[in-house]
Amino acid sequence: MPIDFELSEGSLLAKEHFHRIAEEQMRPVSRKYDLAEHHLPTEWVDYWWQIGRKGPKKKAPGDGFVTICLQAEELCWGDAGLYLRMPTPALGGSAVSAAGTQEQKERFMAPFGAEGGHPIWGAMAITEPQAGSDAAAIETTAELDPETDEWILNGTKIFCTAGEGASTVDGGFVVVWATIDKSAGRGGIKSFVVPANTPGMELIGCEKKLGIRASDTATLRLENCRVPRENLLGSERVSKKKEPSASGSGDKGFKGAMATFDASRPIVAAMATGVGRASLDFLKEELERQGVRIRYDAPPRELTAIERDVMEMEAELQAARLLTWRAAWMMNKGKPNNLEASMAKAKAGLAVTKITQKAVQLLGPLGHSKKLLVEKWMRDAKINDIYEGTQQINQLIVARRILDYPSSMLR
Amino acid sequence: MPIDFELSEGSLLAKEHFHRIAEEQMRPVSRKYDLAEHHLPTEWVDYWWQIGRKGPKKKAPGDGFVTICLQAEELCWGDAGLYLRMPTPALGGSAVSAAGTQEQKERFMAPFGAEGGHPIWGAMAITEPQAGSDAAAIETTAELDPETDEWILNGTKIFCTAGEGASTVDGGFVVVWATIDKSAGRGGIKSFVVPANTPGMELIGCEKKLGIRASDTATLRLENCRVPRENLLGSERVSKKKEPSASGSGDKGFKGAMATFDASRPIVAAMATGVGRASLDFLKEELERQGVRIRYDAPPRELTAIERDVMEMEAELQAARLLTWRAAWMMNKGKPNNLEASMAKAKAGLAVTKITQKAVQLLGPLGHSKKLLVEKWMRDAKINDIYEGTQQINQLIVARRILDYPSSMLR
Amino acid sequence: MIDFEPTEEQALIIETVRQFAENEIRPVCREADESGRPPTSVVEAAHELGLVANGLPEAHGGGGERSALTGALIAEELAWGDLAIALAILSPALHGLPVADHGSEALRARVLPGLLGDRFVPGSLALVEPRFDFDVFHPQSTARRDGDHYVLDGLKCQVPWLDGGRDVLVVAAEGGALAGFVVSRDADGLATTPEQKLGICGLPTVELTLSGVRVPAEARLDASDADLRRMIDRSRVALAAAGIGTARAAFEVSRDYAKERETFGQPIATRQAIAFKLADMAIEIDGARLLVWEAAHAIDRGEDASRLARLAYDQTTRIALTVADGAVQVFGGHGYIRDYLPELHLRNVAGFAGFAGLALV
Amino acid sequence: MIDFEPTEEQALIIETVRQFAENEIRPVCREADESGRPPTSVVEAAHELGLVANGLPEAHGGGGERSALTGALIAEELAWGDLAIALAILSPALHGLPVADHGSEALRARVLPGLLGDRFVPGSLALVEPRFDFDVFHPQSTARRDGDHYVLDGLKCQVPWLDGGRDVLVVAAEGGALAGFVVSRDADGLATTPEQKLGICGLPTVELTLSGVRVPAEARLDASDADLRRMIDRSRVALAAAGIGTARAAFEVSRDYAKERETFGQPIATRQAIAFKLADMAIEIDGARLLVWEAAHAIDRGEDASRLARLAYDQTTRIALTVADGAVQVFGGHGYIRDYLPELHLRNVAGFAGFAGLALV
Repeated sequence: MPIDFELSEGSLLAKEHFHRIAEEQMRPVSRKYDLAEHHLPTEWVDYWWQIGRKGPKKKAPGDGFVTICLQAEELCWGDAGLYLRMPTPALGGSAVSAAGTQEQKERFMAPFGAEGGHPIWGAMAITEPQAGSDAAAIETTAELDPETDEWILNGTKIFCTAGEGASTVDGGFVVVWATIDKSAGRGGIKSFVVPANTPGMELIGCEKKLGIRASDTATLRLENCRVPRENLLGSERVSKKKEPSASGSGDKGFKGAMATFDASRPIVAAMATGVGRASLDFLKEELERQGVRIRYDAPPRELTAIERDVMEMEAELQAARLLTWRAAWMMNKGKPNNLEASMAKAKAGLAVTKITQKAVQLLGPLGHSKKLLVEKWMRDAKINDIYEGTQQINQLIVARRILDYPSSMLR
Repeated sequence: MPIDFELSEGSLLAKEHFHRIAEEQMRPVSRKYDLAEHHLPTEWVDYWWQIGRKGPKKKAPGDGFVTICLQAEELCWGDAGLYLRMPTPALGGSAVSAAGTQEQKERFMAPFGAEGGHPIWGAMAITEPQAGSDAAAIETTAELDPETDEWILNGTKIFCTAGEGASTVDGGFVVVWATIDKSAGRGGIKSFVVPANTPGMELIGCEKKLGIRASDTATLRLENCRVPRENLLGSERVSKKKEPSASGSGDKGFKGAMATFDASRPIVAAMATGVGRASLDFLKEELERQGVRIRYDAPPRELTAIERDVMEMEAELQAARLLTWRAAWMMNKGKPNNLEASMAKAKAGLAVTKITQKAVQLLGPLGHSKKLLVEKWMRDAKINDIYEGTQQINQLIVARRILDYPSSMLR
Repeated sequence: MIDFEPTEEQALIIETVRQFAENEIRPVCREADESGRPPTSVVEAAHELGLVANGLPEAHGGGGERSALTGALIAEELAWGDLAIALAILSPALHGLPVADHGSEALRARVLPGLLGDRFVPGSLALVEPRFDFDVFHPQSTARRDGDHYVLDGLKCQVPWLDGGRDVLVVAAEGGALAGFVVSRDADGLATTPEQKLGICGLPTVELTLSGVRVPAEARLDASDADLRRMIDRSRVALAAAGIGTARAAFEVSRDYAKERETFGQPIATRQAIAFKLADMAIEIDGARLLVWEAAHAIDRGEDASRLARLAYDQTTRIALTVADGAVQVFGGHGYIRDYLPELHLRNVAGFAGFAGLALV
Repeated sequence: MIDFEPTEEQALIIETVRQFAENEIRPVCREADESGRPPTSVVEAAHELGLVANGLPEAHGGGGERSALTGALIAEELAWGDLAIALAILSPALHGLPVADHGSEALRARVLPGLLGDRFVPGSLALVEPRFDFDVFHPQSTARRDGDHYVLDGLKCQVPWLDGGRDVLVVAAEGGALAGFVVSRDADGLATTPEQKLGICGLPTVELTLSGVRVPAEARLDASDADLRRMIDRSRVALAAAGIGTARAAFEVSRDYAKERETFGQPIATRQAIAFKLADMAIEIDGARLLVWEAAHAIDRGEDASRLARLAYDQTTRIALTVADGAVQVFGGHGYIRDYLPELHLRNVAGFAGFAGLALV
């Protein structure tokens, strides 16, 4: 296919569909659940479980992974916190899909596709209090009990998005990263599916956050938490050899888990783009109401500061979006996209942080007031510069790839 | 004394005096010697030797080191390349003044104060082809010949500002950094005064540069170049102990030499400010000619892009200037200013790089044309982000100081 | 003569305020942010330091030591503790200083003793208006003379409204020129709506509606348009100084965090990306602070400081946002959590460009 | 359907031009910069590739394969070799493409065969004017009808003026609307002054004075104001693509240098400050390139691409300067020396915002 920027019919239908949901179902409760932190956004969760998850009625061929990014952008244009609170398998599901056996996929994912029932969640638990972005420093342990053929998990996980729902509502699950052999470093790290309400997994609480307050960012404690041996995703084999410079996909352990980032980062980038666009759309509408037109044909020397700002914001947002689509399109083609996924994430996270901050500034007293959502979007946007690898982590990944350096050369 | 931003009478007199020189003696030949790279700017050099170096006729108490910075700013407002080509002891002189004995000071500095004679230059030679900013990696060696009590220097030096004049015109000198004990690392590095035309010191050539083309940036080769034992600045003792986290001034070897940067960096920052101001002054004058007024009282939402740019450029330039004055004032007070000198240098180098680039852009086709000096100032300004420690080196120094880290902790 | 050293007296004030900020303000900043008001004890304790009183006229019991520069030094230290609480503590100056400068003897006698009493009495200034095209020098709120009264109409926002306040200084256009009026909080026609906002939540503010509010003629400050423009210059300098204090706080907490937090067995401060970010923060804060000092110095010399004040304010707006955002970034995931300070700093400075009447020196 | 892969034909063209740029252009870029003109051999060799001819109409011997996107791909690769030489090579398109689009049959017959002959014949476009307030859509140069002639007056700058050229397309205002005229270089009343400039020195340009230049009516393109605006959109896209190529060159040479250059016993690329700068360059280049492609794609679909072209051009202007400046910085002292490429890249992109009529696709 030649270079093409036109969305397929299926993508356009999806975009329109999710935009309507964003406008009709999310925006009306956006402020409510920003203020009511740690309260379940019942109307939204129920809507999504009963209706939203079915997707657009009319179907047509779409742009594959790009369409998923469009969904993320539209729904986060609606509300990024509510998006993260949707009853879906989320990142936990990505891990199961990427590294699980057919049996595991059916066992854990089926409830999410079942008709009826109650809303359930999936989640992924990686970060630990002392580990930060350093996934290899994981201290949570998994020990096999040969008596019962069970893994015994011990440790504490923080920043677990959707972790409250996933750990406490029957039918959901948390994918927990733990080491089965501390001496093996990254080679010993495996992921385990821990079903909701498994004894020994305790929800300690949810973070009070700057933004995305509708989302439950949980701290989970695992204390002699037992899961069946067959809940380990991928191989039990511990790889002791040094990692090669490029992240492969053969090993379904640590590297398999890291590879899920190549899929999740474009989605996070798309989510970021959605929040940034919410802010920019509003700014432009407000300017229009104020009679300010953006003169795309004016010479540089005649532009107002705001006109130039808006044009730059538009260019930055579109650059982020296109980088995102590229990374997603590569997934469609089965091309390795580790570099491009990190590029999209780094660009989108930073761009929307700046765009939403700029919108607050340009709107002066209005930007600062909770009468509008502009201040909220600024708070929501910032998470995109932090999670799924901070700006710095993604710069690091990009740098390693363009320099062809292994992680030992560039930390 | 209280916080005060008023220049003393002596400073004002000096500022006015050097501004007139910049306007009358430098600007008229500025383009000429930008084009005639590697040609001695005779009229300027002679003027400075015969008249300029005497300073303002009317004297009054000034602001000490701040006044020296004012001189640098005004003359570099005139032309930074010509400033660097002035017949003065320059950085070589700073090293002699900082680390030399009374005898050495008299022997080497007296010719610069003598009436009549011909123009002469001083210079400092540190950088080597493979060393870059890594002063401790110096490979030039100095070996004592006990027979003749002479140091024998061997090595190659690059980026030696004023090196052509200092190495080839009798009466001048080059201060050469060399190691007398490679095993001692920084502790073995000493500086040596090599008089012009000392046999064994050869001028290889001068660099062709982006800007400051009137300045001679020399490559010097030292091949069995012999200087008297008493030409070493400071102690012959080799310090083997680890450097402490703060740069002291007790040792007159490597650290003594590094300490001259604390004096030279504010001057470089002032030079940068001068180039940046040249550009900004012209831009504002041109705007005035075009009937564009900068409305300092307009609300943000009414500003044109240019108005906001100009205000930001002014603020950035003034911040750089005040940081420079602070670092210089600390010298007056005898306060350690290693941190503040690097702050001023880092800020000024970056600020004027951006200011002069912005001026080229804002002036469109005019900014790009050699009919004006705006394009030259952009080329000249960039050196300030590079020499006397690149932007990155100065950030490193600032970071080490604010973190209280030794260089081993942060490279 | 160029000098960057505060006087001994200023150094003493700085040290006192610094300790106060550290011991009294910082510990309650989160509480103030979440509850929407500063703890009474902290503003009362600050009142006892006499920071505002020191600048009010001796004739009324003040210290008579008015200095924009000293005020900037104080504002920075207070705001290092917390921006919202700093603005609350300094609020008596909002109408106190203009009344001291331009009030009739009667107005001064009515207003100043209250501010100089044993108990903290907050002040207020109604300057900003909730309009996209708000121009601080050309408010849409109007004042017109009606016999021996003035009638005020308009809509204001970001009006500090701390418990226990009596008066608010309203800035309105009178025939196109700026004019200031001291209005009692309980005047007829004056209505308030509490504001919910992104940052400085610890400083309660209101949207203020003025519908035919009648004030006696002596409530009008004897201040020209130029006088009130100078007041706005002062406000910009004071706010900028407070912005510097907030930025410095963000810098310091992130610097300390970077030295403690380890990844790959090393403090993150040993990584250039973090270390250089911290270095840039330090440089930008120092540069902007000197711009603020220079503008304050010009004010103290009675010069027209409008250009300098504008440049310093805009620069602070820029760098404070960069610094606070950088602090969040240094903290990584923890930067996004309300258990740590950076997110508070980020919210407090993010709307900075829109603050125009929250502090005076 | 969203796709980011060039066609096989485009991939072949890219590979051919990339090799040409590496083997023929890059080795002579410094010589062109210092001498002020591209070596004849390189433009002749490029002419044989038929890059411009490929887009001209088949009826006149061209390839008839007009595509803004393909043109952007070519411009990037050429400019990766050298911006000035790239613009010289593409110069026949400057009046060739507009004449192909809007010229009368007579004008096409006069102009196009020359551009499609065995030898390279440079083209030229006089669009920019040396004014601070220059507005590309509202030139100050004028055209007025006088019987069966037009009379042109005005002052132009940045007019490519390579040896051997015959015609120049002059854009002037005719009754307030844009109009284009093909003017012979030796027309009476046309005077030139060679320009000395900051960058793209390898492309000789002149300031062009038009004093009552009379051209026959058929020299006027049958192009409306809207048509010429679209031409300017094309120009922006082509230039932006060339800017991407220059930025990519700066990125690549500094990346390679950073891997070779050692300090403290380690390549400087292992330091985060350098590595992250390189990462940012790579990200910004890719982002801007996609904006350029999207604008080119819109042009090829016949859509109004003015907004996209403006955004892509402005973004490229910003990122190319950042990247080139960053490359100088990565090179440190050597970045300031004319023996290395970064200073050339910096000069070439520094005036980018002012280039408006130097390339067409």
